[in-house]
Amino acid sequence: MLEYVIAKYNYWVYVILMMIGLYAMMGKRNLVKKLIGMNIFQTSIILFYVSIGVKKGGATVPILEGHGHGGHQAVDVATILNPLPHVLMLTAIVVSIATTGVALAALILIYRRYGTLEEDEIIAARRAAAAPKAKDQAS
Amino acid sequence: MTAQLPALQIAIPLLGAFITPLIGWHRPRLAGLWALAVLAGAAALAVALLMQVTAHGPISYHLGNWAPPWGIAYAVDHLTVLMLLLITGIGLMAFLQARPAVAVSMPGREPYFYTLFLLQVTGLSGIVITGDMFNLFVFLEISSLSGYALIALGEDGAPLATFNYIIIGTVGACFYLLGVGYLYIVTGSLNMADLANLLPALYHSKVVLVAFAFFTVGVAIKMGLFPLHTWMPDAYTTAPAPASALIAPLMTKVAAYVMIRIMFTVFRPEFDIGVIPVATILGWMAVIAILVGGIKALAQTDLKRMLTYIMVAEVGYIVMGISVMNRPGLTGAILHIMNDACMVACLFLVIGALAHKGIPRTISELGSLNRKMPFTMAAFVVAALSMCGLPPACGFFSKWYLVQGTVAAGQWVFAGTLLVSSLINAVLFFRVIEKAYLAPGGGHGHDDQQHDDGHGTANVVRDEAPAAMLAPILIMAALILVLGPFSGTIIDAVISHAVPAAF
Amino acid sequence: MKIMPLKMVAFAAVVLTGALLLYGVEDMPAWGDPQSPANTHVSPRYIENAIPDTATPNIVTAVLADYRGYDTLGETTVIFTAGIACLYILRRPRNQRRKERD
Amino acid sequence: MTDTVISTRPLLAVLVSFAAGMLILATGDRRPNLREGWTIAAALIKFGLVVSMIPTVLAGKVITCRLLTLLPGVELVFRVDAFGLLFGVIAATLWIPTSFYSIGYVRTLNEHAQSRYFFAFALCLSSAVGVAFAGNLLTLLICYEVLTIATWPLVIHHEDGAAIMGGRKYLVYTLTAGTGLLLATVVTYSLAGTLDFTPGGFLAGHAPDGLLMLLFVLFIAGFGVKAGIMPFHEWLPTAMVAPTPVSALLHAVAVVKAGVFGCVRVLLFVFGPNLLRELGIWQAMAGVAAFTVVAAGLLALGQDHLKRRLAFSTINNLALILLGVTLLSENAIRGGILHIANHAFMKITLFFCAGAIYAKTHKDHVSQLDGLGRQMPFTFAAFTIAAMGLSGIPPVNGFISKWFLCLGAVQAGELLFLFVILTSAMLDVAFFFPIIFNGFFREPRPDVAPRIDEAPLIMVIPLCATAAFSVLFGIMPDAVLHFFSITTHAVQQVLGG
Repeated sequence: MLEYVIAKYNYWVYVILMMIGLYAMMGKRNLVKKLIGMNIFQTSIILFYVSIGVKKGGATVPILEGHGHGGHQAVDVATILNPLPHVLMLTAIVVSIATTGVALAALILIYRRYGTLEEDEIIAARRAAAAPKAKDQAS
Repeated sequence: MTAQLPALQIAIPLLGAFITPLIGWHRPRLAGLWALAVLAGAAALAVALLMQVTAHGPISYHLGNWAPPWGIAYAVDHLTVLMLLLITGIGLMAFLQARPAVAVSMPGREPYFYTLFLLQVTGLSGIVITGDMFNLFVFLEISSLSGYALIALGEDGAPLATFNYIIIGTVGACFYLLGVGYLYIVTGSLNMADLANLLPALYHSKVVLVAFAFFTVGVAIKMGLFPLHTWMPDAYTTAPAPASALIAPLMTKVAAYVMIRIMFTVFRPEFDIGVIPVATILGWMAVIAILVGGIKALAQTDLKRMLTYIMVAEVGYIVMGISVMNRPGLTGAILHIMNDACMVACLFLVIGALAHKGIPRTISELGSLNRKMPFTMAAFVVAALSMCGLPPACGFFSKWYLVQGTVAAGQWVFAGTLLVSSLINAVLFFRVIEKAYLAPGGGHGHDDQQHDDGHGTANVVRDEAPAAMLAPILIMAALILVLGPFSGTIIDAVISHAVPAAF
Repeated sequence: MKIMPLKMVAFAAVVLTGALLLYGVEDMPAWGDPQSPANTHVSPRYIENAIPDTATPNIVTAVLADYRGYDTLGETTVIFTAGIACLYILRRPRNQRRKERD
Repeated sequence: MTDTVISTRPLLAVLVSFAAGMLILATGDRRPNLREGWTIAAALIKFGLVVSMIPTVLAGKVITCRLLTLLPGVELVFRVDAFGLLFGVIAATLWIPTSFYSIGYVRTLNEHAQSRYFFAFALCLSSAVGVAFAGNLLTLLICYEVLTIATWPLVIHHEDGAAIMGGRKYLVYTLTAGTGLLLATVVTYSLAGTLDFTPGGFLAGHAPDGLLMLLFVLFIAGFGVKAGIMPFHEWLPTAMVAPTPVSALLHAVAVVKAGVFGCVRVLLFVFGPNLLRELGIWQAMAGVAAFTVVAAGLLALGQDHLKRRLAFSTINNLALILLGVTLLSENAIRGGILHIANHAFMKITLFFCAGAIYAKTHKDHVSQLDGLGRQMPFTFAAFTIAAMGLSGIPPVNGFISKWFLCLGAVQAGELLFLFVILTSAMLDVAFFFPIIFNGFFREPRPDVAPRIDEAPLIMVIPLCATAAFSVLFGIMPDAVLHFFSITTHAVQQVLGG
């Protein structure tokens, strides 16, 4: 069992990180904490992808030094890390930042309107605002 | 030129979106016209693409001329063009109504609204047109982000609903991304067609099973399948009317499209049936979704919120059609994607017209609305009857295929659920129609005096929405009536090619 | 009172998700295996042909900007979307700003 | 086997009233004369179109109009055979007097929302003729559901509490039934792969007996709701809150007959007599119909509200038609089909009379009619003729169909059902004659005018006309509209095919 965990510990790490993030998103009542959870969650996926690209046995970063000047020779694939997950994650990082940005904008909007970022307080405030209106309609 | 149609289909709304704020900073009015022209162009392109695909078969378009699986490819087949037509067409209709509405309801923000609107259309089009799993994620995020923003500036409660939608929507998108990663680990490929060739050998790998599970959950979140629908009623109800008329009909349908793509293009039906009983699970989830959606809708007093719960049920319809795994069922599901998009669009456009006129959405306050807005209400009735599955509106035909699919699969409970649900819809909509069409208070009967014209409601003046807002409503209503009788033709020409040959 | 069950549900869901993901891990190739499908199916072509195809020594750049350049266009669009979204959400129309100042 | 004539006439016959409906809406309340002009023009054109098809059909041909493919192997198709034509002719013919009568009625009572009223009326006629000419089950189902919806605005026309409740009840019954029909049709399609009506049925051998019986129950329940078969009859008396011309044309002719028509189509053209005999299910069906005949007759006795009494009489007669068709002998089927036509003429007369009385005096209960026959002799004379006919007294047309029904019962060797038919005739006498007696022989109430003071002519003439036709068809069953020949053709098709 332990061997099995160690052989693939990268996956275990990402899963645990992801669980932390997911728990924060679902279990926390503070909206900023939820957002932080979301970021942890996204980061864990990025780590997962990047770890796919690893090649053991001396592979190095996917930059071909000394190959750039016109003539080229064959490259040994085993010496270069898999570049594709890196590319994908560059995009995913940007997506994650963009999402965070929009979420923060929404949070600012919420704060402007309710003066708090605790979900319970916001719900209570909304309920309090709705109650007198309902009473007006009833009468 | 025709060879570049697939690229233009995305490029035009995308570049249009980039340019819109530039125009808008100087001339907000002009930005609206510009965005309208862009959308019209996109819709025209979709029509052209439809004609090309029906004439010459599916197109594989290699971006940058890199052959897949190394580069990104568009896979434009019959299902794709149908969705593109739906997205651009409904986008155009929603925009026709949104332009005058936004000018009134959010002055100073119109160019941004237009930009986000175009980005939303771009994102959705990108999702359906791409043949690459990761590229799909990117466009999913474009459409999601623009969707979050469009919803955020709604009525009271919208920001919180938006934030919750962002959180849960991100979970959905990330689950999808995880699925892509898991498939990549065991296949090394991101291209759908390539994956479809590589996967059958791996169908019993646990990685593939988990990937499939995460795809399904992620997509189910985006399409609002019960019990992952919780974000949907809040988000769509509180969204500003012009935005909800775009997002509500399309987002869930595009997610349903993604589900069909994954289940029938990336994976094969053998996997969906043989390896894990996903069909059965989805079918029963659909049953619950349909019933819970209907019952929750019965409990609503707010017309728009009622519609969102009906949408939860309608998503159940589509998933049920997918889950029975036979030709009529899947035909019904695809047909219902199209029909339901039109119906929901029509209903939300009606809501938009009501909102523009400042009419409260509470059902009990809709009395005599038919006198005030006769055309809008006529369109509402058409869409409502279609929702109840009454012919000759298009809803009847998709219901027919869905029922036929469930019967062919021997799933009598599913068939019963569909039928009960259409009765629930009838109760829901006739409640509204009764309220809107009958004199408030009733009891006028035969008092001979006040019958000259108004029948006791003479004080209600006609106050119809402006023509620019009314036109898309009426077009959608007419479409609902036309699509029905022509569904046989549509299925022959388009949908039958989208169903896997194995069925 | 009300918070406890929510946290329990969240915890259960999280554990379930984690367990499912780890269930899949079992069949995955070992970490860093150069012979794993991910490292042998598509990516070798990038490594081998980046220079002849694109004349770019940085393979990541080659893939990002050329082979999968379309993804990057999408990525840029995401940023643009987020920017417009923030402008749209946070911008206060002039008259409203004036009102708040008063 | 039968020659087919391709023609757009069936389609035009369906569309003409739909077009009129649109024109009515476009014209609106502002120009009532023009609006009513559309109704009458459409009624006349429709009549001409439908009648023009009689010679072709009597020559043994079938008129077909194919439109669109709805499902693989199923088209939207209008196909006029003898049986369909019979219903089409009835609906189209009776629309003419009803149009005139309606105009008189709504103007006398100064009803509200007249445009909506005439629009829905035209739409109903469109779909009723669509039901008649439908060439397969799906087309029938589509027209049938349109008919359901188009009738609703008419039922709730008064918009008071009773009307809304009546409308709700109507919708609950008919929409549920429609759902059942949809399921039955889907299952039929899945089993047989076709839905085209075939004389003698097409379903035999496509499914095990148990499933076929289940299907039969679904179909009969589905169509039976509109046909008022017990226990699904409850909506019909409630729907009598509608204005009287609506009750007249729709609840005596178009809508309920569409239900009966659907039942007969299913019995004879989907299942077919042979399959019904094999399954033995016809006996159960006949039993239900016979029960409805007697029970509706008895219930009618207890109704004081005139239109409700007529409604129960309608239920009684509809069940009689179904009883005849279910007995499956040649004469019984002929009697049943002929009764569709005959009952329509008689019942519409009765409703016209009830409406004329109401429009003139605002009386709608049997007990209020004392001596009214002296004030409205023409109305009451017409009422008497129609009531005689329904009771099976010659020389009114009801006698002919009842005669064949009795013959058919004997032919089928079912003396019990013969007894039921005779009992029903006696019940008819029992619940109609008190009305006639009250009208003519009781001491007039103080508010009855001593001189002749009828409803407007535009109402009286139609009701006299339909009464006169009832007598004419009693003496010469094949006169003018050739109901008898058409019926004979239909029977031959079903039993010979």
